[in-house]
Amino acid sequence: METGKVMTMREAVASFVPDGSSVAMGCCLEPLVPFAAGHELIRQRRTALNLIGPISDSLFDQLIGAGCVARVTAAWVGNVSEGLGHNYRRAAESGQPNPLEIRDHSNFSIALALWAAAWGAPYLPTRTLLGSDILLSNPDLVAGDGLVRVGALKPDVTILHVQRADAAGRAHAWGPLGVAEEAALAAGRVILSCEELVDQEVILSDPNRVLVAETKVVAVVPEPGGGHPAPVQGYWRRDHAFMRDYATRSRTREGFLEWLQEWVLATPDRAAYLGRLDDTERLRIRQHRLSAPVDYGDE
Amino acid sequence: METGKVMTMREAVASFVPDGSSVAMGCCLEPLVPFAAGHELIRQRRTALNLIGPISDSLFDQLIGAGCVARVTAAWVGNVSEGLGHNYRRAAESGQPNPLEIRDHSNFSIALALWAAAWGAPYLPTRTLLGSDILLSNPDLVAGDGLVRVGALKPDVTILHVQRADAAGRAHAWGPLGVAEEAALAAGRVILSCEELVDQEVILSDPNRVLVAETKVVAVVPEPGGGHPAPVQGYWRRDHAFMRDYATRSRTREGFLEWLQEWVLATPDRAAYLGRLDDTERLRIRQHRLSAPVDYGDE
Amino acid sequence: MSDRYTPQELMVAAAAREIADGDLVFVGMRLPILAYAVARSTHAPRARALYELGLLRDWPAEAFLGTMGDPPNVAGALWSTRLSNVMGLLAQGLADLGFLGGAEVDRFGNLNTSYIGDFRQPQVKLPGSGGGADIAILSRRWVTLLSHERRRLVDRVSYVTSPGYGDGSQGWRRRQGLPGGGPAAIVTTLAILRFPPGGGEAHLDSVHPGHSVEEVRAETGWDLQVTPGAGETPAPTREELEQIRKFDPEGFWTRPA
Amino acid sequence: MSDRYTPQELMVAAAAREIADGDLVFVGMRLPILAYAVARSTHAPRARALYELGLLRDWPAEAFLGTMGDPPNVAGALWSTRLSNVMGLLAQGLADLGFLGGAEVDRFGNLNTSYIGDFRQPQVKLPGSGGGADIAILSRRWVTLLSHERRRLVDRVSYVTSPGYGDGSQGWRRRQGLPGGGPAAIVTTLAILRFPPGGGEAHLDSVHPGHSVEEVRAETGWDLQVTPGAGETPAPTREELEQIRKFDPEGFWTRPA
Repeated sequence: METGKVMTMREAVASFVPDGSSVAMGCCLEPLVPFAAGHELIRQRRTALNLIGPISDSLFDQLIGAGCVARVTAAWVGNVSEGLGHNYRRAAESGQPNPLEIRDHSNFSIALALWAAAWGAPYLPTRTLLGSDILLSNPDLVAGDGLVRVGALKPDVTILHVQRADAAGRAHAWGPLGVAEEAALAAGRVILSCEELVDQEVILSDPNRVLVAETKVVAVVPEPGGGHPAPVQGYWRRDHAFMRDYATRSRTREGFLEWLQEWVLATPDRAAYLGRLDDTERLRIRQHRLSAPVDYGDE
Repeated sequence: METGKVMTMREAVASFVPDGSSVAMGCCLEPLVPFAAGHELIRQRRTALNLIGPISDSLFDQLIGAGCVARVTAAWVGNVSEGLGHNYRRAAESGQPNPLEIRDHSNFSIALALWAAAWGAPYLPTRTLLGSDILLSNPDLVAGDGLVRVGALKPDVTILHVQRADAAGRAHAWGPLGVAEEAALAAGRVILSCEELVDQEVILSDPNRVLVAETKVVAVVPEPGGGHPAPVQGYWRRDHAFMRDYATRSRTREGFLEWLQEWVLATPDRAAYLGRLDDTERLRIRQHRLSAPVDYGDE
Repeated sequence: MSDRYTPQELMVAAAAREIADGDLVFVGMRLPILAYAVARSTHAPRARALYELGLLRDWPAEAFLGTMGDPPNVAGALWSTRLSNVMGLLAQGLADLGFLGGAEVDRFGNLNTSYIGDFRQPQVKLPGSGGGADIAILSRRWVTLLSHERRRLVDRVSYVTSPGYGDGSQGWRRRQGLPGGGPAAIVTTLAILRFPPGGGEAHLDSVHPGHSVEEVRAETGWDLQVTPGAGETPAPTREELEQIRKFDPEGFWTRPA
Repeated sequence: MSDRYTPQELMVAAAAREIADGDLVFVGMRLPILAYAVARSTHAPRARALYELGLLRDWPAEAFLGTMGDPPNVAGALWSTRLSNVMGLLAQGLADLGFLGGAEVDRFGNLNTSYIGDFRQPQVKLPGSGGGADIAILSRRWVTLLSHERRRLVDRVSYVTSPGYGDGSQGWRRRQGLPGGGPAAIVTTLAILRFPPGGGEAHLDSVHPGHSVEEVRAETGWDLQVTPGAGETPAPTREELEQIRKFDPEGFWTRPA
């Protein structure tokens, strides 16, 4: 069995996400947000990242506040249950801590941009965004002939948190998939973090559920709870209180920096982070709703 | 439980596939070809159909020979294990039994044409087909600026054979999916035939496996063996000998008409067809390879 | 159960009445999810809900949802898929109704959820479109919900994230190539504003109980015209309130802002 | 096991040698599937196979396959997905090698699998491209397998389904915008023809055992040039033949035509 792809988040980020990378995250919108990966990017002081994603809940806001980001290419940046992203505001309104370039998208147009790259096309045409000022604030969108040409977005790296994967980089993810599939197909490389590292027999029992060709995957990080405070179907509820606390504390730059110190910089890894949460058990999903099997029988 | 969509193949074809329809079939390429539906189209003497599909194994050849078809929009028409489609040849070379308009595609371009329709786009751009004479023989393909614009293909009806479905029109299909998903999403309406009609609990236990929004589906036809002689993962092997017999007998127009009388016109429905096969048991898949469950638990 | 209701509960009830039975509804977050839940539980039992992240549902989840991706919204879904598949149905013109919110709406129904001030040097950076622009451009009709404040109902928004009727001229959407029909109504904490068939400028259609035309006009950033025969918005029924409180028992979404 | 082999078995062995270890191979049907099976079982254990209908595999299925969609080719797949996902990898330039067959190939490597004669009034209608045009245009390199007959190796094909080097002029593919590198070789029942780096006209590179340069030239529809130092194609090794016969025990694909 191949195991060369299995590594820690520290190793994965150090090996595959250099400064200046374009990084797609938050691809499933609210669930399965790879917060553990984002925090490791912060700890390793990545700079000049181009973040790509439809809606990342509060993850992009954190990376922006931590000074890792030069450009955001996204449909929405904030805090889904709480509203505004305060670091996003500070960066856009007053360049704090860095000036931020914003390339606005809608959810549909960013999906099309990723599909364009996944299919080796320079752009995909659509009627969405006609009449919207988003056409003014993103040079990747070109209107003409009653259509908008959405330029291809090819992330250097797509980082996904999934429910389970095997050592060869085959992922099973379920629940709403957002733009995860096209973001993985479009990327130069894919980093997976997973709730469970499972035997390949589990994954290969259901090849239709494999999210992307393993040939794209360079790292598999076993990282239970790596999506907290985002929900993970079958594993974790969303931690609304944690999101609210983040929203409150990040209203000021000082408050954010304290939050960052506490939850990211002074916390060496995800296990330590989970240990800081006073009660993870209240978040754990305990009642199973198992899918009916399908039969891949061939003889 | 809704049951209004459950009907016989005779009812489904009579209700939803008028003469002149554009009909996508054979969307999974070699597996899950809806032969039972195709035979019912022949029995109901449909005319002037526009068949859409990448590779339909020998189904399109049969419909062409039966005189149902005015146009074929496809990447490949023949008999996958045997080679040429003799009815296709006769129609294209000498207009027998009808003149046939051919709109050539490649497998990739027909997929893009269906995705264009599924996304409400007039076309999708690609570099495939550059340098190919396919650009000369299909007006739906327009080259310029180093790209090919593949015009949207919106089938009036997409007909899929799947492993299982429920009465509300939710389908579970597995194995390679070809262009089935985009053909279903693009279509005005979808007709499903299925090996098994199952309780909605089975289907809804795994909503990620549902192929297309039920709102597209107008008919669910319980039709075990409806794919024969094509393979159905978990249910049926491919009947190579039957394909060979068809290839041999269809070499002449007379031979084809005898074959058609025997297997389609004088055979009232799929149950009678299966009864004519001297040994269906040799084709049945008996060893199970069940997928590992996933957990949709939410509390 | 108390018959007293918050402005948000009235908005949910009014929004629910915009949903016809059998509609395919593009559901956003917050109040629209509650509106769908109320409609589905009352007069629209055959409605279906699309969620942009990749879900189709019939019955709304009964558990509290902080986001549309919370596990109870996935369990029991009719289809769990990719965002592009759901948006594709919208782009095909198959979504009967969408709901949108926003920081600012203008007299022609244009919504701003992106930038207050010049987008090159914004006074306030808002989260952005999400799926809002897609719904505004592609759905057959849509309804805006927002708090009725003079700073929110403005003459012209500083940035059009989600286009309504543009500059308000006849046929603007058609000329720009927007496939969907445009906004039908603006449901606020004080009133319901509606657009004439074919689009144009929002008019006051009904005032919520306890409020006046003058109050509404004073809180509106343009010279709001009143539809002849405009009356009072019906209060939420007891059944509607029951359903709202079933789906939002702690008033997380419907407590006054 | 007999050491005697059919021309098709030699073709499979020669095709297998075109696969490097670690290659992502776009596998068609018939002989290429066998070539991949042989390569994977011998010198290329880390190769991966893409099948256009939506499959990725490592080990080839051992059961007889009539089509790439037969159940044994799906069971044990590493990924079972949509055609467009697999084609997308090809379009990204990630397929190292593809295999194609055809009714006709010409001196510049163009393949015809569509129409013999004028396509508006064809003498013979062939099945069409399938994924052939996609592989020819988009893969990094590709190899043609076909029976060596004068009517099949023609000066110019009547219809270019799958473009090789077009009119043979320097830079034709680049000027037309074709992303992939083009054909590397033509493996026939008599010989192996190769194209110079950068493309152009196929030259005779090696003749199969038991055949002569003159015979090959006589069965070729253009004035076939011989590469300096052209020799004899190595016969299939015993190991190669063992693998071929393991995957095609009844000679369904490798019996002489």
